[in-house]
Amino acid sequence: MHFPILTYMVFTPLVGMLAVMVLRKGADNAARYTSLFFSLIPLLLSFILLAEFDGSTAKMQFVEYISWIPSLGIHYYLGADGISVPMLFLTALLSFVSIIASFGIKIRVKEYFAFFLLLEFSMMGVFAALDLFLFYVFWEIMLVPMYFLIGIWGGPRKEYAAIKFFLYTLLGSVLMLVGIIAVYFYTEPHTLDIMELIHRSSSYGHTFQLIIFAAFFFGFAVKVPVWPFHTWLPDAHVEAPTAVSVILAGVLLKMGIYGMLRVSYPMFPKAAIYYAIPIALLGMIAIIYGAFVSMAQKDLKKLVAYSSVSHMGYCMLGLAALTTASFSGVMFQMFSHGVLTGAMFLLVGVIYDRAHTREIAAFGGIGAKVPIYAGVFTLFGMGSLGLPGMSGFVSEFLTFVGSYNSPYIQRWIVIVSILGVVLTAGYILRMIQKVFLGPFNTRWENLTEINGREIFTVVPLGILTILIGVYPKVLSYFISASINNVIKIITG
Amino acid sequence: MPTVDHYLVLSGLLFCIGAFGLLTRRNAIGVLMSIELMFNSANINFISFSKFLTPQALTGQAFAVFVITIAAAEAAVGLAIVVLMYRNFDVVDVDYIDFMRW
Amino acid sequence: MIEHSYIIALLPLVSYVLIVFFFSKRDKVASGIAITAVLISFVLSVFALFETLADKGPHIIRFEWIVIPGFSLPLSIYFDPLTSVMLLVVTIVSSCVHIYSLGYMHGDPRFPRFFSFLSLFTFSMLGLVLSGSFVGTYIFWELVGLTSYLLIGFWFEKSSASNAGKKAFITTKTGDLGFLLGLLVMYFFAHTLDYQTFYSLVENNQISAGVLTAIGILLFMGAVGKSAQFPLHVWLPDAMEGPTPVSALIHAATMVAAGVYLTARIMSIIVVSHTAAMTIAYIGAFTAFMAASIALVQNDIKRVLAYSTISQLGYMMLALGVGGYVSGTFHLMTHAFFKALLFLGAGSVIHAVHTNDINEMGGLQKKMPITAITFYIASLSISGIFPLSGFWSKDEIFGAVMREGHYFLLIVAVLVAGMTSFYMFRLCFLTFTGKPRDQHKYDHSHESPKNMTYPLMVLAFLSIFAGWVGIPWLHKGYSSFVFFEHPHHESPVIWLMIISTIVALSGIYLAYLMYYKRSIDPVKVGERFKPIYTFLLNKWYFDELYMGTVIKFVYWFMEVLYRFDVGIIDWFVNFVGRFGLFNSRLWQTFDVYIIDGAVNGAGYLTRWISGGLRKIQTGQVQNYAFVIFLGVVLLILFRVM
Amino acid sequence: MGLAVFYILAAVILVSALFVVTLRNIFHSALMLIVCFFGVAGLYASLNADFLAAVQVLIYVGAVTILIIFAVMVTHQLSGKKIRQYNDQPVPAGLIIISLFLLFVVSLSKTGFEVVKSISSSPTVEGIGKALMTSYVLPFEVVSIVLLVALIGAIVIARKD
Repeated sequence: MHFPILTYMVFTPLVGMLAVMVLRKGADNAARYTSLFFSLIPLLLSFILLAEFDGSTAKMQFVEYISWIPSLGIHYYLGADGISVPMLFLTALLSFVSIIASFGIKIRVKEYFAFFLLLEFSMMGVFAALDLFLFYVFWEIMLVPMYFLIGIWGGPRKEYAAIKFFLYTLLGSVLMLVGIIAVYFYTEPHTLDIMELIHRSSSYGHTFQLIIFAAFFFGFAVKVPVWPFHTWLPDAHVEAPTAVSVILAGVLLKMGIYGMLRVSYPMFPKAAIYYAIPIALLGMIAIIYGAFVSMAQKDLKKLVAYSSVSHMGYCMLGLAALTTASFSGVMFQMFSHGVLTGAMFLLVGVIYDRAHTREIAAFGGIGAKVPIYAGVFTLFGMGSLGLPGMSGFVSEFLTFVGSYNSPYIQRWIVIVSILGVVLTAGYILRMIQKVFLGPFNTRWENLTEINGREIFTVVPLGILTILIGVYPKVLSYFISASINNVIKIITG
Repeated sequence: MPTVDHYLVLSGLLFCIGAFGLLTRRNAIGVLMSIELMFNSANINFISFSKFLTPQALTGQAFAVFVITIAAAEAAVGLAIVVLMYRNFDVVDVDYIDFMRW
Repeated sequence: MIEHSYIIALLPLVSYVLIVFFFSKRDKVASGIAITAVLISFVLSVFALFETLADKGPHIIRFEWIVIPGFSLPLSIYFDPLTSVMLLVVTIVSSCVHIYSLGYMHGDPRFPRFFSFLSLFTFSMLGLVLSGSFVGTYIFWELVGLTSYLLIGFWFEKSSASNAGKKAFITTKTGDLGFLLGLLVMYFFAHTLDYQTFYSLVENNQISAGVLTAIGILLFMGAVGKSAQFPLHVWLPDAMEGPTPVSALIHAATMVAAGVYLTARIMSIIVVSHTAAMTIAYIGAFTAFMAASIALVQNDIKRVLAYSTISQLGYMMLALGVGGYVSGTFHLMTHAFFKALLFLGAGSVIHAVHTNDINEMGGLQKKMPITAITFYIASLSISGIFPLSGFWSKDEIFGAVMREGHYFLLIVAVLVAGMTSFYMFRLCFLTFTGKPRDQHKYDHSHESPKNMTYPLMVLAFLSIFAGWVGIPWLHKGYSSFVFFEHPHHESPVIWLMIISTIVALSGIYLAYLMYYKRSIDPVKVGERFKPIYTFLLNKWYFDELYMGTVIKFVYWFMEVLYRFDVGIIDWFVNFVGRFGLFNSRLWQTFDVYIIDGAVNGAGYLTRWISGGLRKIQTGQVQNYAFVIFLGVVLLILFRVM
Repeated sequence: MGLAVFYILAAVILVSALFVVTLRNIFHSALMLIVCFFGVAGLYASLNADFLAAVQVLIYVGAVTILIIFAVMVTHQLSGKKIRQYNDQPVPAGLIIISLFLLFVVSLSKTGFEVVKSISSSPTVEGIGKALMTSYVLPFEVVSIVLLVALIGAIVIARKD
């Protein structure tokens, strides 16, 4: 029996949560550093994971397979392949960074960090679970801390946003649950082992695939969010505290895509091909629509939130295309969007902490006052608009090349989607110009420069995005075998 | 040797005695004791079925374990309620506690 | 050197990193590092040029970049004579501009940042030139776009500057859509984005002509954006908001020429596809004419030069479109030198008088002789006067157009040549001769410091002599060094040279009459042709057109979609949420008004009965238990009987 | 032999059970409950359920009854002779119970059980343990949670504060 690294990664935050909870009341700093410590461990473990991972095979690695509820055929089954390893790393990294960024939380500190660690626990679990039951359990656990994190520490309309988020995602996951149950009873002998279910996918009937794929798709689509299920996202983002926005955009949105890559696509290959065009159309609409709507935003955070809708559109387009290149594009986009948008939210949080407003029109010319901040912001803005040399470019390029070469979708969809590149440039540059450039607004005479701790939170993200942009092999090493395997399963 | 019917009649009798106590005792503790008797009769059923019908599987015995556990839990909570009731009303008579009517 | 030619590009990158992370507050050190880096790059480029002279190549070095199963995208270096010429041009102009900036940007609070951006630009531009695959070209293409954006908006406190930066970025990005799409089409049909692999596929006729036309026109769209060709030329005049050295380096000599460079790199397509070739040629010719006509009436010294740049780039496109690979790239090189010189000279003037408006200048040649002389040299060169370099390259273009038999294009080209010499000398005369029109500014003007005039002199030297490498009678000249497919040596057309010289001279003479001797009053001419004059002064109303259509549409559409998002989609979501609530209220209403109302009598009856029945609810737990057992007995009874 | 043991045990169980429900002194009832539990334990032992017999003694006799006796003591009703020990429904309850028992017997006589020849008389501890940890692990976990909750609940309810 090897060292159960995944179990440690998943459960350390839970232990951390208990540790934070038993601290005495008012021990705010202790809570901060305890949670920092307990989020550092999974990060360190994730480095081991990356180092030990063998990128040449599509097999599940670090597998832990223990019978859990044998009467229902449920196992405690963890494992990681090229699709989940980058996500585990991203989760560990963003959680760590977000915890640092949360040091400014002043009210109910202990509870905040306890919830945060619970959130990390559930996210890790989702990415490591290979049993549908386990997957679903983690998936649902995650809603709880998120609900409270938004509902307690959020902005002025936090209750509305929290409830909307909770109910909307719950609605999605109920359909997913229906799908899980249907799959369970359809297979003989009944099983919920994802690998086993994928293995048997060829025996599923056509109609069954179409219906159940749709159920799963809806469940995941709400989380992604795919247009037109996206309206919870701007509200949740705007009301959530900075660090929660980071996690929301960086990790939670990826779960939807991850779920499709891990569960619905390989499990229902016929449906994946059947639905390729509608999904690609949804992706296209999201790209264009999200970009236009971002452009109309007057609130910085809302702008970034809608830009996520647009960026996730690329993922949907790539998924629909069903080629290795486009799927790799999706993986790159997931990772890159997590890093870039995470950093964007951190930076918006930085300015909000100082200015107590996020209204774009309220700023102007502050680039002269806070040059480092402006430089860092511009860097991530450029990454977000897909500047070559940063990860966003690689992902967009792969997605486009892959989708254009796909036999499953029509090319005009890709051509229209490409328009998104210019629109993205449009809203990012407009934002940068209105906030940082132009005549200096004297109202911000006392604005202070970004501090060391805040720089520290975005530096790893900046390094990652440039590293991947310049040398994509650091990521493609992990994903290529697994992606290839998934494509083989789907297209036969 | 006694047959399964012997045991079932015995457990039926025990159950009825317990049920009678449940329906008639005024003292709350007495009621609880009656319930324990009924649990025991159920257990006798389980175990005799286990012995006579499925001697290999031990299913009945396993369930008897659960029943005992539940019974213990019930006793704990029930007696706690009795103690609380006594503390609040100075009586332990169940027919005194009839506040939950229309 | 060639096998390590990436060092040429990486040196400025190193300089950028050093300045940004370590010397962002140290003026002297920052500029020192940047200049050293670009000078070393220049020296290495010279070595590389000699190696290319010995062995033309092309030398190809490939690097793995994206590798996934079924899809691999290597980056590469493609080193042929054109590359080495471009390297040399970029490093020379860049070095001159770096040194010039020492004086021009002196005292600017963001001095180190300026040099860091220049370094970054030089890196990207060199990368673009070295890149041996279309995807690599695209990458650096975008990077130069970024640095252009950063440098145009360098004085971002001015709204006009930050607006211009944004406009430049988005306009060129629109062209890049075509580029990107072209790459996708290319990959779809050729399964490669590598120059050499693609060329060999084209040569072996493995790609159909229709596809090549599509690829060619799409890639040319990128070039249209970057080289400011019609209809995406509107950004370049606005880009003059940037510091003048930037205008010289990026928006005159190098980056805008990248589009021409890219078009030259797809020469193999142009040769095959007549449609693509003609599209390029006509767009080039039209742009040349349009921009020249606008330049005739502009009053901002930098804007005149900007339109002149657009016009000259149109020339190059025209040359490439008619298959003049040598002439297009040759003009690219000579233009880089004299246009950089013109801009730097203009910068020197602006530095002295602190205005861009030529109506406020005049008579400056007494105050700043070096600037004036070099400016005259450059003007003569761009006008195509024998024997300056512009003459040779322009003549090559005319020759190429004529040989292919495009006489209409030839007439346009010659006409534009006349217009060019007219507006250039209009500029010269208004700036440097006559009486000072603003005495105050004139009094305060002075010759620029040495670190600004030396680069002028270097470039003036090149403006005169650089063209000599392409003298048609020279057998080992430019055309046998840089060529497409096989070196061909065209015999010079003497009569064409004579005509073009006459046209250029008559342009100069007209300018002389109008702006030096004042024997023709320009104001009266303007009055006479008022509609045309206004039309030209307003730059053919392109900005207004785009503002009124595309931009307006985008703004309108984004508002519509946002309203749709909030008003329809989100409303629907909330509607579903409230539907549950509403439902319960509905049933409540139903209960209260319908059921209760209709059955009120029954209600009283019910109340009367329940009055009796409620006695059953004794509150005695054991009563309830009794009823339960009764139920159990009845159930079993029912089952047993 | 087996039958004799059974009857003795049955008599002990039933008589003590009757005392439990009829004795006026609740403390005496509790004592009779102990006797009854011992009888049941003996019955288990005779039914090859050695582990359960032990559990019966430990939990019921050792824990539950003691708990009950504590409760009796706490509630100060040791000498409850003066107080009426039955509510006002013993007669209908008796009738119901008797008819219930009759129905038991009737339905029992109508049911035929497929009795299997019992073979094993080995200790059952191992078998039960395995069953609990494999087939019944979910109910087992649930029950443990229930027990925990009951424990905490009992404390919370009975705690003075």
